[in-house]
Amino acid sequence: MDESALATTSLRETLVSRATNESSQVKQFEKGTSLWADAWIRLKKNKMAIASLYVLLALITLCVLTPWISPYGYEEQNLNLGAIPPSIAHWFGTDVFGRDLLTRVLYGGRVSLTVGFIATSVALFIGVLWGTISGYLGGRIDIVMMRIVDILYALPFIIFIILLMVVFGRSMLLLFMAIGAVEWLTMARIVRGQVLGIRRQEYIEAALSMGLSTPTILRRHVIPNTLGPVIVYATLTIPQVMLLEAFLSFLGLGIQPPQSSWGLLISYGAETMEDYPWMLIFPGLALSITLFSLNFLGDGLRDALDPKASKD
Amino acid sequence: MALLEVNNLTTRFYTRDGVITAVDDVSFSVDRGEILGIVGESGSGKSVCCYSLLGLVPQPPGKIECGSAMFEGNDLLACGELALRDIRGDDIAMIFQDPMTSLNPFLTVGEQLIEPLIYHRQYSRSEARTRVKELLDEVGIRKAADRFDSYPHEFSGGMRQRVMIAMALINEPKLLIADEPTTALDVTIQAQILGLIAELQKKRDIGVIFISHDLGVVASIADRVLVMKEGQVVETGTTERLFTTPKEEYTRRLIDSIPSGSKPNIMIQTEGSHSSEIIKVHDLHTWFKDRNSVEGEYVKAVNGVSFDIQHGEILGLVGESGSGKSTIGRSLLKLVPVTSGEVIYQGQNLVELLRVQMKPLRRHLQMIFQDPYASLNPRMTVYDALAEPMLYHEVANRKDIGLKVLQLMDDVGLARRYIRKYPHEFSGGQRQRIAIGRSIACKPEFIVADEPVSALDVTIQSQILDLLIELVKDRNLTMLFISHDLSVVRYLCDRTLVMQLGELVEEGDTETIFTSAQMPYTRDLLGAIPQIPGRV
Amino acid sequence: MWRFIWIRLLQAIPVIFVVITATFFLIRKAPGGPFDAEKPVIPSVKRALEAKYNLDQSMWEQYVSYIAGLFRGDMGPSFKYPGWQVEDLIASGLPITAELGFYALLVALAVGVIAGVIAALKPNTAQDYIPMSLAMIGICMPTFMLGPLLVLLFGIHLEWLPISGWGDLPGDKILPSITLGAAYAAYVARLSRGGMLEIMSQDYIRTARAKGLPERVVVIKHAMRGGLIPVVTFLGPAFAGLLAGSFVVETIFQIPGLGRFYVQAAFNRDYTMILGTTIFLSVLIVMFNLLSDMLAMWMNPRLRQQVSGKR
Amino acid sequence: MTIVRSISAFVDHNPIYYSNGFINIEINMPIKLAGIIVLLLASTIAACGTQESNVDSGNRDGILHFGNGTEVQGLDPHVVTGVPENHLMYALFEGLVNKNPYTLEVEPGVAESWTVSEDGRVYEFVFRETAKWSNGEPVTAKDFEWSWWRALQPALGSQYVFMYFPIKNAEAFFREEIKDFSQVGIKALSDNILRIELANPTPYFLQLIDHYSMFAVHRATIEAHGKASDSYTQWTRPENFIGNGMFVLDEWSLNRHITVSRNENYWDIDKVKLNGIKFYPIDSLTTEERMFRAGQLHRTENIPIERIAWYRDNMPELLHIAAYNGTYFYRVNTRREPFGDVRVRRALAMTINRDLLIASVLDGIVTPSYSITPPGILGYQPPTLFKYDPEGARALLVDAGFPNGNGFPKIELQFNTSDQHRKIGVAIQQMWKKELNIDIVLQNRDWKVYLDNESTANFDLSRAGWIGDYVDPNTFLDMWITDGGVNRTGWGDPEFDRLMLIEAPKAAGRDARFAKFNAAESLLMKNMPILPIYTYSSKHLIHESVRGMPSNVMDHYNYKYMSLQAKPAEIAQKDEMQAEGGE
Repeated sequence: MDESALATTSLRETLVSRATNESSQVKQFEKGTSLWADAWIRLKKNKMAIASLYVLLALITLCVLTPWISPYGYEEQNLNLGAIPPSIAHWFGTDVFGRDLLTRVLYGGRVSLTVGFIATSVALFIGVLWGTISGYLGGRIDIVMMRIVDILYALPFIIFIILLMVVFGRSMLLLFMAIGAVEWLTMARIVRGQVLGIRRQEYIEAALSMGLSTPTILRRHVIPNTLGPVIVYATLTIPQVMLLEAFLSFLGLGIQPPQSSWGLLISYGAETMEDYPWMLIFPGLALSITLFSLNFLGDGLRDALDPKASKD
Repeated sequence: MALLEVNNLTTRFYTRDGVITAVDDVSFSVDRGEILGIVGESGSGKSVCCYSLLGLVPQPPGKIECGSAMFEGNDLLACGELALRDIRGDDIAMIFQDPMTSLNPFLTVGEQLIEPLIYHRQYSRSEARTRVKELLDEVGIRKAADRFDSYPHEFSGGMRQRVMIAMALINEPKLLIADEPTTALDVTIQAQILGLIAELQKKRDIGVIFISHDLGVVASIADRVLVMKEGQVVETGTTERLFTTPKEEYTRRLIDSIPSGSKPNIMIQTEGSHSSEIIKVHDLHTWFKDRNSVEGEYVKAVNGVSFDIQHGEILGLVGESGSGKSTIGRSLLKLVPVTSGEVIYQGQNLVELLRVQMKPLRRHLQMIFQDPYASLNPRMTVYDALAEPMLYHEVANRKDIGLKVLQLMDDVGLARRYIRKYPHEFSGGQRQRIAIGRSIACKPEFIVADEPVSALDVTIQSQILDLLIELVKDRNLTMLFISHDLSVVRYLCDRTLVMQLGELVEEGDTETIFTSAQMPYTRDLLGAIPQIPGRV
Repeated sequence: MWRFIWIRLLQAIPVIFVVITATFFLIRKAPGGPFDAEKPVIPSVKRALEAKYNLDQSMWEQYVSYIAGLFRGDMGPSFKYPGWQVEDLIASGLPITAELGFYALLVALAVGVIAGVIAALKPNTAQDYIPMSLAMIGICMPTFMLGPLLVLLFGIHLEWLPISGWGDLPGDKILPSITLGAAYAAYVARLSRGGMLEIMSQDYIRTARAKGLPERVVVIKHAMRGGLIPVVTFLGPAFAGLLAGSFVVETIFQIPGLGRFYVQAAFNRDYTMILGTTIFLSVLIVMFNLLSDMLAMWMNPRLRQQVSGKR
Repeated sequence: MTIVRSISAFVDHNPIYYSNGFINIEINMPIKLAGIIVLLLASTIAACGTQESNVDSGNRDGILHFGNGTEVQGLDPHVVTGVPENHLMYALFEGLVNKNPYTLEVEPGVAESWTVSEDGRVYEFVFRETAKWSNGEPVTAKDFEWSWWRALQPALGSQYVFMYFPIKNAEAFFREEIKDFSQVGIKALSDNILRIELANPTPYFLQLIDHYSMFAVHRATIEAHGKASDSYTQWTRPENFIGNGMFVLDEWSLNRHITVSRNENYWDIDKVKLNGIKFYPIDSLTTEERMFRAGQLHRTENIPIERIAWYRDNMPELLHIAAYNGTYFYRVNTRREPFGDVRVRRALAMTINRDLLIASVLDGIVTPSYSITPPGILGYQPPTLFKYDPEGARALLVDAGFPNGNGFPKIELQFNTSDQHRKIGVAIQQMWKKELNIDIVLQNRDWKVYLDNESTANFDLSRAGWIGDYVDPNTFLDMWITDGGVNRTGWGDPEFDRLMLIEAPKAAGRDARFAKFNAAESLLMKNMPILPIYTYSSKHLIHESVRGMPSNVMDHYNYKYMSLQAKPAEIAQKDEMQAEGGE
């Protein structure tokens, strides 16, 4: 470790120090307030990420505004019409109940995006906390904490969900808990892996030599440095969570008709893909666009949060 | 005709932050049987210059704008990647700075050594094996046959560099480019490697380009020296001439900044009140579990060391890597678990204190690390790094913290405008200033400085050393200065301890040790310091 | 190495024990019993059934006798398919699911590593974006969507491949393996790209180039060994995940694997079968995590030595 | 529905500061490799392309490939329940009588002939000399006597034991109130005469004894593998199996297939044209339909509703939809408000636009139902006491105190998870919302939770369906007696009980009996503890080569009538010409 750290006169060093000398002259008093503010400044330079951000914002806005802008209600049926392909009146076509698919996709987006973001945040919160503590403290605590993760991995998930539902009834809160309960496990493993590396860094030793308490070290020095992989994983988790929501809805947890979500629309669409392909294509597109945007945004954020990454 | 003749070489990098001219219209030549030293600070373009010749500059962002490099009638810059590939590792070979990262950790050294033979000379594997063993013997690796199937991590730093040299020489190149080959090595090993390069060069009569930021090293090996600054050639001449009568101001400054001689004003030992010890170390043991050992054996990094540190002094601690000197520093501050012994500070034995009890003492006991880049959190700005200890130990409050940080930056010589910048945006010296600033932020009494200048360029090194002396004086600090570089220790320290294999071998006033060392080990260390022409 | 394996296996014992215990009591708390049906079972019949399967005993008695049975290698009869012992059912389903998972992993590795390496060679160019975007689509596309799509395309319209069964018709293993492997291919691609990018910036790659080695040798011999370690570490959890997640593919392609048994058992409240499959899956998860860790260590000479305990 | 718990230890590595791409990089090796793999795959695939489908090989070899829903639980006729088991039982066993698949009339089976006493209480079956077990032993009256004794053992746990209850003292014996089996009305008078005495005249008794729960099993085989009352022993494994049906068990591969082949000892084997049947347990409807289309199956158990339109337009000849002996309805929990009020129940029933629902969501394949009994079983016609009348329904709600749905509590409609139940629920939910302005919450539940809720009366409205066990209105009506096991609505009426339990069994003649049923059913539908929605249809895709597989209201098959014929000559010729043209 020490030896490789000595390698200062490498090519990279040359580039960076030269770039610093020259660019620092240019923007002398550039001011940020925190890692996040600086990250925002850097993110703004990443065209793909910003474009993705706009796409996401536009999508969210559309979904939020749907009740006021859509000429149709999401539950409004026209059984005589039935399932028809896209037309002027129904841009995305209709489902077997004659409901406007565009309206339903946008309404579904409200559910899916909410579930996606909140459940992922729950998973993120638990996973990062668990993984950080486990990885940083190490030793027996680490072994016990990771074995608990192993146990939770192995428990039969379906039974777990059914029990949750029976004990607590159906609610959105429960849905987030159930999804969070599953997804945090992987997150914890990833974070732990990262922390094992960070723990050996000299700046942690420096923080220790300053006498900082463990929570302070975790909060200020460890967690911020795990963010990169965590963000990337989180952006990959969101679509998984959206699909998991559909599965939970099949088990009776989650949302119920006439409400819908992208996951549900896609799984219904997949059943009838030959006969009503539009019922799969449009919700699938919505999910894919969201996923791609999240992915670019996630990569952008990861780089933006890493002050070292001057390139994309 | 010269072996290699470079004319008007210009290399630029097209980055997001603009175009950087790394190498600017550089011309030089190397003859067969000659060692050309290229010196310059980090970022002077000396490495890029050589990488450009062999097509090792990543493109993009790099671009070789113009110039020619004639090598045996071929223009290296114009002959194309395929032709270059035939030349690389065959006619022209390279040695890199850090043998640890430059050898593939996933392949045995033997496998890596035979590759040039197989790909350039079409040797069979067994022929290549035989040849490799001969060469390993030649570069001084004992039991070469046994080590053939070892992995790089099983070698020590010096041995790895010998392997690198063997790898470079295996195809009998005509030109060897050595890029800072000894920077990562201890002073004694450095002397051995320099000797080896010089010996092989004479034996085979090849041309060598020797790149280093260390003028002492260059002086001891090169026939001619090229001084570079910001991509341009400042001065060139024979080693003798350049060091004795430098023409350019820049060259002179470089030479002057080499630490030499003893400390300017040694702390005056007044007989009375001042000579109290601040820290007493008694019979300190710090052992680590040997992770490679099945039986749970211990690595005795520090094994029964006792010494005192006097108020206001700078105590030097020297030794080779692995001698346990860094562990002593960390043991004093309880950054590693101490096995047994006493560290008495303010009447308390630190070894026995709990974490909570240590906390109030921490602000008085600080540390400066070897690699400022690694010891600074990459996601914290200068402001964050400096404010954190002050806020945490309540030396400052939210209101005046901004001002205090700025004052601190003034104290360590950092321009105030850098306050919002991140560690990677600074040069090595600036980073070390940040780290020093952090360590003195809470006005400590005692600082352990663990090789704080070994990663720095020579000019920066002298600036930092001066800063340390000044701070120690102004702030009434006491310092344990750990270093493998004896000339730095002589320049800085009042007293010096010499360590070998976890134990103290010699202790005394710095000048006494340098002029009349008692122990052979100390004398070996002293003898390995590269000498600069014109100095005693 | 043996010591390392030994410690890991020892740690696995309490894990599996807790899993068994928790599952045993959890499933009995779930509403609905194994014999509930639309037509209510006549009470005397129900009593007879419960007596037959010891369900009339107290929970603890049942638990103790189950654990005792486990030590004898007896997992009890399945409740849903009472003519069969749980171990028989697992023995019939597990090899198939394992084979399916293995092929899916091969697909994931072949596609993922190639895509990831191609992408890493020229980052931030079309050569990077195209394979990685395809990988993203793999992540977007859930199995229940990809499976039918492949079936319709290759099975029904082109009539190239059989669309159901496992080992019944030549080529019937291709579509399920691709379907199951696709999502993992995407992960492998991202992992290998990341790993390769990191390795390609290492100094020793520069050394290899300075030796004048062909780029092919640089990439395959020097870079891939280290660059694919993250992929190898991922293999263990991935294989366990493939096994647990094979249910959808097994249903779509009519494959008699363990995934179907597992999910059917959960829905049928087939207590013994749920327990049996859970035990097997948790053992597999532990084993494959161990295997991939060992493989990753073996690939890294430094760790290999540390683990093997020599020197 | 992914339950993959993303065990994806996903670590994205550090961004790279500069590229190592070289300008002169040679063509990338991995791209070449990818090309090779694609080529290899393509050639493998092409090699697989020219296979003979199951249907083609089956037609040649006389093997019927039969989509059979889910995996069977077992193969013991006295223990199993369910439709997939049903299909296998009729292949492996034969009862005293058979049914003609075209008319559903009873035909002789093991019993060559039978006589019924004047009062309809005593049946005497004369056994066929040639009836044999698959090991060649004769099937005797004693076999039946022993088998029925076995079926009545409580320890065996037969779930269809109530089929025996019309027999004198059978129920008492089963409940262990009588220990002596000789008091039960089952008696083998000789090896070839079986005498059955009933408690009451039961006109549908001959229908009952065609049910597999009243088949005979081979005593020696069963006793070789356990006690008579042991269920699920090894005797049903292919290597042990002995039956008396048209086929014998060859192979039982769980979740894969069950194969049966001709039983050469079957008395009427000359009439059996199939050489064997392969039963496939297929959980997914869509998979089954695709397997059919790819020529892997001769016959499917079901059809996804969405595909029906396509078949109707393109291959109507393969589509076999027929009325089925079952009714789809919603149970109402009359113990919960506001359903204690019959006006509310009626209002809900009257606002379901069954015709529109069926035409849109169900693609017109079922018929609306306004009562519990499907119309036309043995000529019985159920009463129709209401019609689609939102106007009238609103008026009823006003009377009940919920004008325009005001104050109507938020009630829940539970259904077990299924696409079709969901669709129907969604449509009906919207109808009630639109016409009555009341809000219903739809809640799907896992099957076992759904059952648990139903049996503990923990529901407001619950989706239900009832398939008749035999061809008689009784099977739809006797469940609604007060506190009946499957009533579950909380509704009960002594008058209804009296009609069903006392008057109908004693009624002389079919017409008188049906009149009692009609009176009872009218009473039921006036009180409306259930909301009938439609009469089931059986839906199958059947390949053209299959003969003798007619649709009938019981969805009953008699394999003796079936045969496989390759395509008619002119079609085969046309195909060949097309194929040649396409080359």
